[in-house]
Amino acid sequence: MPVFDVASLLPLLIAIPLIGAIFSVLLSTKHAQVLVGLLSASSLVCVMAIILANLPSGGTEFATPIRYALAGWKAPLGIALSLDGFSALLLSLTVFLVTVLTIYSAYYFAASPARVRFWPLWWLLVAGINALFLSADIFNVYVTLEIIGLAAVALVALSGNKAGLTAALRYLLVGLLGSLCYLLAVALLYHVYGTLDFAQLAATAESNPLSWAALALITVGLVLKTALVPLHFWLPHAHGSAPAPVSAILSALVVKASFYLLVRFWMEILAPAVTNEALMLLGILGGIAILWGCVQALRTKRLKLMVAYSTVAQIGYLFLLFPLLMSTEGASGSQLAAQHQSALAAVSYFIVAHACAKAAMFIAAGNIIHSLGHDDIARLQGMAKYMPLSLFTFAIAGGSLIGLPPSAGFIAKWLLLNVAIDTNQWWWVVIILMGGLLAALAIFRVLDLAFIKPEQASDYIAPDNWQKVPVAMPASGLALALCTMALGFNADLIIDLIAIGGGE
Amino acid sequence: MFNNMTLSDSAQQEGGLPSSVLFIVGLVVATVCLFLAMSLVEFQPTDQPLVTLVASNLEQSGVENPVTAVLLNFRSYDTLLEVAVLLIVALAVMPSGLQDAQQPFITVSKPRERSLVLEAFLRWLLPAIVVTSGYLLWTGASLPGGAFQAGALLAGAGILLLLAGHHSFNFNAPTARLLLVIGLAMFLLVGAGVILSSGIALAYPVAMSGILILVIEVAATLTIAAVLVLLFCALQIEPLGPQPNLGDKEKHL
Amino acid sequence: MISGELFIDLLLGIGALVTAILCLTAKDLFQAILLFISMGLLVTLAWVRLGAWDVAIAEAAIGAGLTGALLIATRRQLNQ
Amino acid sequence: MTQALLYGVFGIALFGIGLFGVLAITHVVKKILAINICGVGVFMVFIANASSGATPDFVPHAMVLTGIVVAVAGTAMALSLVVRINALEKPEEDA
Repeated sequence: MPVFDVASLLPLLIAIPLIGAIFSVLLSTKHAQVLVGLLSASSLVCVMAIILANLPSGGTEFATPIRYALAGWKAPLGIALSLDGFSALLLSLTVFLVTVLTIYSAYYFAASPARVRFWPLWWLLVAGINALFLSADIFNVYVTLEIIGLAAVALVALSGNKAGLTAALRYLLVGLLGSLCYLLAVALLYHVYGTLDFAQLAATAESNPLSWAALALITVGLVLKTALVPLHFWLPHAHGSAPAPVSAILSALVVKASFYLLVRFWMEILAPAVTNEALMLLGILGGIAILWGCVQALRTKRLKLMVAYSTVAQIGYLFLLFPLLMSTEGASGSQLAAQHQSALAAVSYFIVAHACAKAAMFIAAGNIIHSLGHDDIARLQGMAKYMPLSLFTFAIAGGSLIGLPPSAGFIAKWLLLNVAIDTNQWWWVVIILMGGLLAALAIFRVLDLAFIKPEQASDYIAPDNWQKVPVAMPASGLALALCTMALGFNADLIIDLIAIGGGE
Repeated sequence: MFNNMTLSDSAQQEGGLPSSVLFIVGLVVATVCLFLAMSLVEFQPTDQPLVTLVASNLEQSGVENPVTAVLLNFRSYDTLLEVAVLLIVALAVMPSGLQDAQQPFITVSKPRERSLVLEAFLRWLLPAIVVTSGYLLWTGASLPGGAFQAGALLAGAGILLLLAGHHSFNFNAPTARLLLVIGLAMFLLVGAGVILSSGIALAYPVAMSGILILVIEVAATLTIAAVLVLLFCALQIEPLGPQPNLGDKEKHL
Repeated sequence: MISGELFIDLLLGIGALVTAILCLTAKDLFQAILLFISMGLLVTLAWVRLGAWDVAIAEAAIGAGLTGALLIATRRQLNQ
Repeated sequence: MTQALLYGVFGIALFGIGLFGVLAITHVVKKILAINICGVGVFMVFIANASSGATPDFVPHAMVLTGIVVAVAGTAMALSLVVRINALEKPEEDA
């Protein structure tokens, strides 16, 4: 019996960023906001570390999620927070990335008047993400989705130019529509099962028309927010025109938040309503997304847009989880559970690998824009001489996205391939390999230009108003890129964490 | 569908989708709705466990209105996050003038065109609105009403003040920023403070719950009113820059 | 008696649907906004019929009233 | 057909009208109106289902109250973006 209850720490993960937001509104001077940011980030790290250190490692506690009934009212009357392996992994990822990006933002927004509004919105967004990962109540999830959606839109709109505002408006309308689809599903589920709690729903859910309707509405709403092809149209411009730290958190965490919910609903809450055909459909869309995103990334002329299109492709890989959950005839329950476990482990690994690599890439792209004033790929010729660190970061993160060993991206793809072969779905192997090849073409197109010697370039133009960036900016990107390498050597950490709380 | 967005009425035909696509979209939406309606009609509603749960726990919630009990006690966490949503929107539409930070919250000026009738009307109406919104807030404990209704009414007073042309608000002032966060801050403070007595976040001690809910609601009302006035200001003034009918002489409150 | 009460509900519901359709098909933006506000008021009556007094007050004040005011303010900006 | 079912079906119809409007209309402000109509439809489903028993269920009422506030927040944000985009477009038209 531990001295204190881990569960009682869960509300802190939401309260700390909210307090950070309040203080960044009240204290609007530059140094105060940065100080508040660093304090909030470091306290989040401490709380998360204590939680991780006290997670159950075996026995009966291991198999059930940690729950905390807010306001002292047990579900279904009250709202519970819950933590299992999958959400613990995503929360740790959030805390880690937010800490690095907070340091980066302190430099990125140092001279920009936008910082006054950036910091409070940033902490509100973090509160929303943490609240979503902790929530165990389907209506509460709707509110957290709106917090994330509105804060993300406000952050995209910080750029203030017409392209950014238009992208923000489109993002907002799509987000609102997605939330409403989700909310209608909540209305149906509450009508049928009389509860809003994840665990109680999972225990009573059955396969009936209203459950199918609810699952379909939830899927459409969340797929819109996750930007799976063909509903990805809003993503590239929203992620491409936001300030760099915002793009990084949008690609690394915000789209993953709605994906996390999809996994919760399909694997756990509404699992009885799921059919093999529906799983296959999501997988096919994922496969199309991989190829389409890669081709678009190859065609685009702007660096940030290219990185954003690569996110579209990477989201496709995440959706390969669903066909790998399909039950085959004659498989026993324990076999199916093991198959689910390994598929989820592979995709979780993918989420972490992509989040670190993509955040690093957006940081690198942000540095390039910061010092050159543009991100036109054709005009990047020979720029490696001016900003070696940023382009080095870009190269390592790109290696992970392609799936080159020994990066985390390689392990993630390796795990995914294994599950695909185990379940006799070899066609995914072809798509995964093709996706890697196309990603390689896109990344090397940039690196090829950037690392060319200026003298060899035919139409080399020296950057006219080149600005040096503080060393902490490329360094934070490099740290994230190196993390993708380090994760490649420590795969067990993540796979073990996922198993906590009944596996799914 | 979302790539063609226009602002003018006339362009509606040009950027619109071809009618064949519209037909298919309409068909899909109609089928989905038909399926939803059919399955809703076919479903036999079972008992609603929460009806009895809310009724039996109402006494311990500290308020008599069951909706207020759900909003501010049973599911207070939702409401806490909802206040955070309002703060996000306030920040999103706030004019980004750092230089205004030293200016006062409310500036009184003489408009060029004075409307004596409106002024006399306002002099009577404003106190009445403030009193009514206080009353709405107070009755929220037992009758329909509460922080949001009261906040909306209070915001109405602010907007009337704005429309009369005498006053203008500066939301970058420290007072204004305090008003914008006080709802969330008070909610968090109470939610964390009750841990000392009950050990659980947001779990009010039964004897104190009525007063604690009222404290939260008063703070939330102030924030809601401030946010709503800010929303209105943002749509009215921001793109025009300085207000055109600003008087020559200004005095500060 | 029951059929008479259901008739009121039917009228309110159809009224809300018709105003919604008219709102979306209206040529003029101002007209559309006014139709939207009237739909909000009809829906407010529906909430009252369903016994949701708190929701009715909120819908009238915020859903129809405030949203309407914001929409009209926006339209003024767009026309300037 | 009971009162609750009637309003439930009307709610879904409103949701459908709004959904079609969002997809079909290009005018941004009308798109925003359509989203709001969608939202009202969802709220109607909530409230209708809440009144299917003998005594009304107050939990959906509270959820709808939260939903209304969130909806107005989203609408306000969208409208302010529209106004800002419009203000940026103006000088270009003059030139």
